[in-house]
Amino acid sequence: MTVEVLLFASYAESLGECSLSLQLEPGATAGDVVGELRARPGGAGLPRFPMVAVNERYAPADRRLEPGDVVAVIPPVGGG
Amino acid sequence: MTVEVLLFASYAESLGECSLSLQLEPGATAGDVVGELRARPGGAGLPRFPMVAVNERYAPADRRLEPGDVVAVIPPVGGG
Amino acid sequence: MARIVSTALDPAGVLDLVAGADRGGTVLFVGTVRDHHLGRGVVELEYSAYEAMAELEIAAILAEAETRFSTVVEAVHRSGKLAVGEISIVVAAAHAHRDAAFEACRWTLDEIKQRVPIWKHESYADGSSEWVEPCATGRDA
Amino acid sequence: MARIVSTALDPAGVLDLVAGADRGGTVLFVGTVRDHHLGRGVVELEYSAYEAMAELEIAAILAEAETRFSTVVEAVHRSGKLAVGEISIVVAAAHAHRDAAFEACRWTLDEIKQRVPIWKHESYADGSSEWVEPCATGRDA
Repeated sequence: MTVEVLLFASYAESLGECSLSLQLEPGATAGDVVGELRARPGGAGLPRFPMVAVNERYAPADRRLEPGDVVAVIPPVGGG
Repeated sequence: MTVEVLLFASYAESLGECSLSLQLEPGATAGDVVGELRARPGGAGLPRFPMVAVNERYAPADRRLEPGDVVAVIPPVGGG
Repeated sequence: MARIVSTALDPAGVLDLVAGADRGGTVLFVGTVRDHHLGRGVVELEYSAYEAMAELEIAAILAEAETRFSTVVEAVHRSGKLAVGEISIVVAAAHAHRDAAFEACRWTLDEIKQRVPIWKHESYADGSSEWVEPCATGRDA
Repeated sequence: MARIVSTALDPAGVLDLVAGADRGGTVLFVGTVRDHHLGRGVVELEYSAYEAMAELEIAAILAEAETRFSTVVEAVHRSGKLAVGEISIVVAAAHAHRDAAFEACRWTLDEIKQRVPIWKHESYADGSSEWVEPCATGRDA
């Protein structure tokens, strides 16, 4: 299945992209997306368990994904 | 000696005056002013030890007065 | 600057007074006339102040707040007649960090309520009116 | 109403949003861009947001604050480039009593800082720049 991945701030800078599509096995989790990203060039700096959002809401790393889900990997936020 | 007395809010209403002059013995205190006021018509409602200010600053009841001092008797305040 | 004023208060103007490039957090308290008090409908309110002393007390409280919290603090209080919804008091505190700004604003507000010689006369929907004396602060109470 | 906005924030406008005749105390927090951060001179700052999610998170925080404190609460956050002194965030909480207004404003501000996906990129006087990530919130940190 295909999921959309969004990257922000320092994570987008490290990986050199703001968004990308990933092909995953059925049953893959949000954590698997992070694993894929960490294996890419520039991805080693990502924490193993960063904050993740699925379809615009925070989700745990074991959240099972559906085709078309939007997975955002969220660096430490700094609003205010 | 003569001192000026200021009354406010419910105390002014009780005593029917906002300001008055009092003749006091030399050595009289802020507390003596309160005693004089309590002896007047309408003065019985004043507490025995209300908040008092002398020359625009809070002062204790035993504060000795000088001629010309301005003594204000301060009801519970309610700003804000 | 007069801090007891008989004209409408402007919160944005008070914010400007405490602004500064080294102060990233400003906490503002705005008090407005409520339409009820202890279950009674309020239609009008009049603040009466011992003005000369009230100015001195507010200035002393602001100076103490600035020392205590290392903040810049400002406050103004309305006098005279106010309708429901009108602003009675504005307190602003600015600091590099939000904790100190919150604490300084709160402390200043509480001190003003406790120490500044201002009295509130409320007129109620049932036609009655009275001086609001929150609790007896006379020392024999 | 959009709460992540790219134009100048207006504190007085946010105050108006929470005003009400039964709410006598309003606490407003105004955050502005400071000229320094951890000892370095800041010349410019850029807020970048995951906007769709940030809107949802702020709305959820405001709803929770209203339930928790029985207050009316509003918040807006700036996005894009800001100069020193410009307003980055405004939070307002109104309640009949000042205690609840202070608590609700403070709680809402803290939640926004912790949960809303907004990132700050600072440019310094020495020509360098970086993403400000206050502390590692990754779960293996």
